Amino acid sequence: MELNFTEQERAFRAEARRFFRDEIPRSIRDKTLEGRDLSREDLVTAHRLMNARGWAVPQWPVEWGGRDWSAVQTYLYHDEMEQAGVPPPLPFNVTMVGPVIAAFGNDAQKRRFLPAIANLDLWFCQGFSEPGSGSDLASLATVARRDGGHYVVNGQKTWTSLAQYADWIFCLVRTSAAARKQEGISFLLIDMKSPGITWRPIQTIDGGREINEVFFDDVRVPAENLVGAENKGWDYAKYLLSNERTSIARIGVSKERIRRIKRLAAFERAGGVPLSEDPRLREKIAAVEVELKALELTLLRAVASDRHGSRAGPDPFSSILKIKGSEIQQATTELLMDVVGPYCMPADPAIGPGYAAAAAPTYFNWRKLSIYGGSNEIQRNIIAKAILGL
Amino acid sequence: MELNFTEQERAFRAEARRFFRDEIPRSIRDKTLEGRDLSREDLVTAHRLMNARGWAVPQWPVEWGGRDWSAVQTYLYHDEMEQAGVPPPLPFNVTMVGPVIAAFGNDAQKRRFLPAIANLDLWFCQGFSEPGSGSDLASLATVARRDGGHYVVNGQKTWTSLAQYADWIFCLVRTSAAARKQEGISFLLIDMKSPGITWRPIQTIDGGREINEVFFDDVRVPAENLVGAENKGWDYAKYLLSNERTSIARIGVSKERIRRIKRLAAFERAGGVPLSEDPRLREKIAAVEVELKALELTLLRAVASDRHGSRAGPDPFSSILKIKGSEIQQATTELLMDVVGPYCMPADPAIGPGYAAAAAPTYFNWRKLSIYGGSNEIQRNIIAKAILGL
Amino acid sequence: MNFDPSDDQRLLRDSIDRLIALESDMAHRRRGAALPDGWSRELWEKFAALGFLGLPFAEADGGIGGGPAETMIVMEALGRGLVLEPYFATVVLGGACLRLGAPAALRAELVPRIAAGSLLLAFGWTERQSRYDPVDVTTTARRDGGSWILNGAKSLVMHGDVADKIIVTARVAGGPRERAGLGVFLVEGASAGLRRTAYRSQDGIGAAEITLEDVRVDAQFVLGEPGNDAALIERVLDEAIAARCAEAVGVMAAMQRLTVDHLKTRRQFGRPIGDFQALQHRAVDQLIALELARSMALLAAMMVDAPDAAERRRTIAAAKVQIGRSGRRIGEEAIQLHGGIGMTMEYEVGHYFKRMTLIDRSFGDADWQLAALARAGGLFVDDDGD
Amino acid sequence: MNFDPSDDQRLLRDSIDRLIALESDMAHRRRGAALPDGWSRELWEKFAALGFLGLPFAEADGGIGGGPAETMIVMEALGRGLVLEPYFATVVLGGACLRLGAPAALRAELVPRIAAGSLLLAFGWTERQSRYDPVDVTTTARRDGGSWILNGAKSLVMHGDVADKIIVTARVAGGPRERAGLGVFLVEGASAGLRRTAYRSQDGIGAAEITLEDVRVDAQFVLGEPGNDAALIERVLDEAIAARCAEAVGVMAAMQRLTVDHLKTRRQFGRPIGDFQALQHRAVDQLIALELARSMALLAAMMVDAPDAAERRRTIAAAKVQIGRSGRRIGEEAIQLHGGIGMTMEYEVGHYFKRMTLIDRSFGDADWQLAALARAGGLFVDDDGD
Repeated sequence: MELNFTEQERAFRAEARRFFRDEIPRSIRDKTLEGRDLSREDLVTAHRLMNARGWAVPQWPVEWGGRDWSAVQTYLYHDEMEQAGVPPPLPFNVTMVGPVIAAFGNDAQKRRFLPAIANLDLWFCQGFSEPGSGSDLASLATVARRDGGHYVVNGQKTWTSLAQYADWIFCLVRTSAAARKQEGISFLLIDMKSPGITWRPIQTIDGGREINEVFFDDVRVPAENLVGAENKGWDYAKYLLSNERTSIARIGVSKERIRRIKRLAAFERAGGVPLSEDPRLREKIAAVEVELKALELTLLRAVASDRHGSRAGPDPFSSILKIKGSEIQQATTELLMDVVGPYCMPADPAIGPGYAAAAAPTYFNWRKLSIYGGSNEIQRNIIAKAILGL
Repeated sequence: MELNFTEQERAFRAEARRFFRDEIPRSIRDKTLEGRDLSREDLVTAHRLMNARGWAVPQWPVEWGGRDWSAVQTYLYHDEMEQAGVPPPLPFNVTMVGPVIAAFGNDAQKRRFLPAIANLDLWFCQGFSEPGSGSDLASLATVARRDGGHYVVNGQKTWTSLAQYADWIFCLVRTSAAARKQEGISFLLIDMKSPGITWRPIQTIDGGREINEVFFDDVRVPAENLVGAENKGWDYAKYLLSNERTSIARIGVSKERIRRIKRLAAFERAGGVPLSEDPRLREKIAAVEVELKALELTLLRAVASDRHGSRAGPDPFSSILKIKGSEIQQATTELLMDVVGPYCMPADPAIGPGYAAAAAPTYFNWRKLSIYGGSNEIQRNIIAKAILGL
Repeated sequence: MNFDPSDDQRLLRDSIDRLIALESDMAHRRRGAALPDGWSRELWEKFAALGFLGLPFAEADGGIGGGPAETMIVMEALGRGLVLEPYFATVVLGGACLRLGAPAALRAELVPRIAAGSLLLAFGWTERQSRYDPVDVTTTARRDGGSWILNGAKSLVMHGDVADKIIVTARVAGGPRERAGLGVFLVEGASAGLRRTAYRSQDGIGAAEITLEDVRVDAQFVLGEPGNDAALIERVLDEAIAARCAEAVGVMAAMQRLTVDHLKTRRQFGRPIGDFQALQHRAVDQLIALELARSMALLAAMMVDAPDAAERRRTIAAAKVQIGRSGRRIGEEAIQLHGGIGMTMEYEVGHYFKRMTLIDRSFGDADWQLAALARAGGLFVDDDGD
Repeated sequence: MNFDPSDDQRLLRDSIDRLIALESDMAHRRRGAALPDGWSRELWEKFAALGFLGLPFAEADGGIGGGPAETMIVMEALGRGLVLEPYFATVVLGGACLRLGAPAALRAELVPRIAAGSLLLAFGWTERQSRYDPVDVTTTARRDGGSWILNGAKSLVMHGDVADKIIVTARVAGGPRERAGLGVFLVEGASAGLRRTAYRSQDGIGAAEITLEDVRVDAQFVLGEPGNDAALIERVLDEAIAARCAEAVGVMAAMQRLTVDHLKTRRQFGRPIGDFQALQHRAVDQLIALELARSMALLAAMMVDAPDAAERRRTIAAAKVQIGRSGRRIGEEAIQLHGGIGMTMEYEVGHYFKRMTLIDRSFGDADWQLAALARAGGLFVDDDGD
């Protein structure tokens, strides 16, 4: 047992901190930290700066730009990125479709897509959920019918984030009416400019217009855009989702939010006394800090025993990280509302201190954290089965 | 809507308060209030004083000693009894077997048993649960085989409170191996002195020896001790259990406990300051008070719309009262431990302030409140089905 | 004790329910929200025509003579319908100020106009630094001959954007956060020196920041007794909280119903998700939270008129705590059990969730009211007879 | 960073696990509890023979040279086995006092006797009024020539009933609850003027109330530096808390395992109750609570030796908070999910539940430690490098 970071690990953390804070523009990072919306350009700028340093896709295979970092390094990289308010390299590209192509795509696909994905020259969005299949993802109904050298896709995807910015979409589609519904699913890459694709934004309760419905009406997709084997898409999706779950814990984000909340509490007064001196609020914050620290150590335990970084297969432990990570992030949104008090109420135009404006929208928006990426109920089912054997 | 008590109701409350506080010996009431054990004699004394006034079985039919009180009066009677620390008339007699005999027994049974039960001349205990059937009560396996004018009973009951004091036991027994397991159950009254009955105390984690296992080995029970119709016992049991659930809320008990906890907090100091001035503890107590008040009003809503007192049939609303009532009572046990602090730890002999001695044992013992009488999980199943239609 | 509505109350409930059902479904709300005021003057006229706007006022003043129970019935329906119109600001909050603080002549002048729908009120009692403390007032009022001159700023004034007259608290004497020295003034919206910054709240309700620069208020528009109005202000706010509790019950009941409906109709894994026991139990906990909240809203209504102000304050604080806690739990679970669809503006439940969140954060959130309750000794004090 | 045990640590764990499995099942515990001391001297000798009693002491003093990680491994096993023997009082608490406070000569004299199993210690640091505050000391020590005279009373001294020597805190100067002025003294159990009232705790562990009336302590039995020992006391207590956190993890892990086993074997309604999704999800929440607690126990062990005392205190306070909260949740749920059988002394889970409850209530309960943590600024302070 060596329960402290090594010298090298500490040096790496310092390097990451310097890079993220010095080389990613402050204007972009502040937007993240303050809960404001980032433009497409912001996201592209930050992503490409990281890629220029070779830090956009560290968990990929080395030949495609990966860094062969230890799991601890990968953790430190995320932790520093999140605490600095750097928007992560586009997750749809980097955490989702990229690893699937790298692991299951053919050589032509790798050459065509991976460098472009790594540099965000191509922007991918995700076509998994459908109106009728949320938690029960395998019940999806979008159909891809083979027609010569093409698939013809018909159906509807929903909950597609940032489709408005996307060049391509990766989709789960039904290619066979197999007995087990999981067995007839394939993983397709589709150009968003294909005739027959339309999309429509869905406004979320925080007022944002980040998510979309995407409709497919006889969309012809070249068969070469099938990743891996036909009807094996479910396996690739599970691989993808387990990658997503770990990163969803976002411990660095919560750390930074808590520090910020504590700083802001000094600006607010109740009864003439700074809120930062109110024992009730301090204890409420401290209670969240305790859980966050416990979760961080839990992540480190998982990470330190994983010599292969995030490239290891699905891990039911990641479900624990997903559940608690989302709960803690949600708790921080309530703490921020506690700090800003009644000034979480105004919406438009903003009224009160500038830091109050994002409090309620973030509280509303982050309810999604316990819903998407496999709802927390689904995660509990996974743990009950895979860890407890129930 | 008339949201205050009427003049008559207030007068009745005052009368009940006077009776319970002036006429039930203080020595008995203090034991209840301080969480100490009551002797058989204490229980008999209190019960008979209430019966002498005609207040032991108010919810029974008038011809058997009932009072025909409104539901609000019945509520006030319980509330004042509990707040005064008066042990309720033996529930096994008064709330459980008595109403079943009154509703479903024949005339001979009523004459033989009801007056004796009302005056605690006969002490009944309960034979429902078995080692293999707790929540799934209907799976019970104790068998009563008809043999001429007798039933021959074999099997085992458990979780039988105060069997050591009991003259009789009322049992659910299997009289038929019917297709639906609920359909082959009968309700039998059995003399505890019958040959073939043995019992063994089970020590509970609070150190108490209140509950017992009862074994039946070829026990011959006269067929005249069958209540109601053979194989209809399940209906009587459901009737009985729903009576029990409402009384389990024990709002008066929680009120008195909270007042007591607030009084005791003034005797304890932390950092030289009385604990009663600690905002953290005060808010923790207040949070329980809010829920208790909400539950009391919820009970009153149920009660005020029930013109027939507690003689109405099973009511899924009573499951809500059972769940929250048990949770609040359990919360008060934690509050008392908070007040006594480290002095909840000593067991034997008692160390520290006298009021500390019962803190941990009551916390341990009252875990049962969410288990017995149909566990809170079973109550949630009932509500989901009966109220929500899920 | 009897919780059943009287025949008149039943009629009132049917009447408001009918109006809400017809005029405040999602399509109507969306249309109302798109109007310049963010709500519908047309619907407001219907409120007036049906007598709702005069409800709490004495018949002698031109009202209907309803009490807290009647207000509760209406507010619960307005919550169920997520009504955007300024009923709460004008009739409940402004109305309470007038009923409890205005001289008879002023009441006789204004109540009929409110009842007719031609006068909108707002009550400005918070300031930038005050959070939820009604005596933390720095706006000043100084006497100038027969009238008063007001200076300062009131913040977060609900429906202050549209109000014709704005009732404000101001300090005529005393230091910061002193109970003594407060006054309540009815300010003409068009007064010289009054400026508003209008905004919309997260739940779509309009409001305003208001600054007062040498705003003159004539003697006949003084409410209560300047210098001695803390009790009046607290009484008004407690009455308002009781009404908001009822509104919240309407909101929660709608979320609970929507959730159960969703559990019954949404199918995943080949069956309604309401078949899953873990979700059933959470739906049960929603129901329990709703029933506890409903009970406390009833209690709050009972206590509005209580003779003992301290007991009233404690009980209404407790009600607000329960409402806040039940509301947050029901709301968060409603969104979670709905899944993605609950996060969208196209579906109803998210709108209720936002309204509920703002109800909790207005008039003292659950933590604030709990602290106030604890400071006041809690609910079960000495041998209080029950 | 590497959480895997070293080979030596693995051997240690196997060794203590084997001993616990053989000697501390329920039957053994019941027999031990029935003995006059409430535990087994025979088992204690085995602890000695296997080297566990010298574990944390320097080899130079006659110990094994283990650190906090080794203590963690042993304490977790003792928790899993609900061990009644005075390991924690003698080796961890008493041991820390000696290691950190005793002069070399005294260590050289006593450590071999501890390691051999022939010396039992206890640490009396609480008093009737002190609750969990280690500087709230009223027992006095005054110098008398080369020795000290102690007067006062120490309360709730774990294994103070059997200890051969009792280490006590006393005030040599300063007023109530002052940090300055504290001393630590090693008192011979048979001293004239020392009286004990022995009792059993709710979890079966022996303890005592101790009064000191003109008890003389010679100079060589003075630990630390009288008048300046607050830091020493806090260091000892933090080390003890870290060890209790590890013990708690053993207790929680046992409850979690028993619960899952019960869910798999108990049948109701024709199937294992573990088939019911609502119970599954609650078992999952138990597991999550356990893993969070295990992580914080690890962190506490890491921090025992931290150079920055304030950081150590914050982190160990946080660990105790997590342990207390996880423990209560896991324990209450374990009883609930077991149903009636969990309430009986005949079944194991209730014993664990009681031990867990007492661990939470000792050395500052979760609320107390949370308040201390919050006062100290919380865990994530300024830009602290991680």
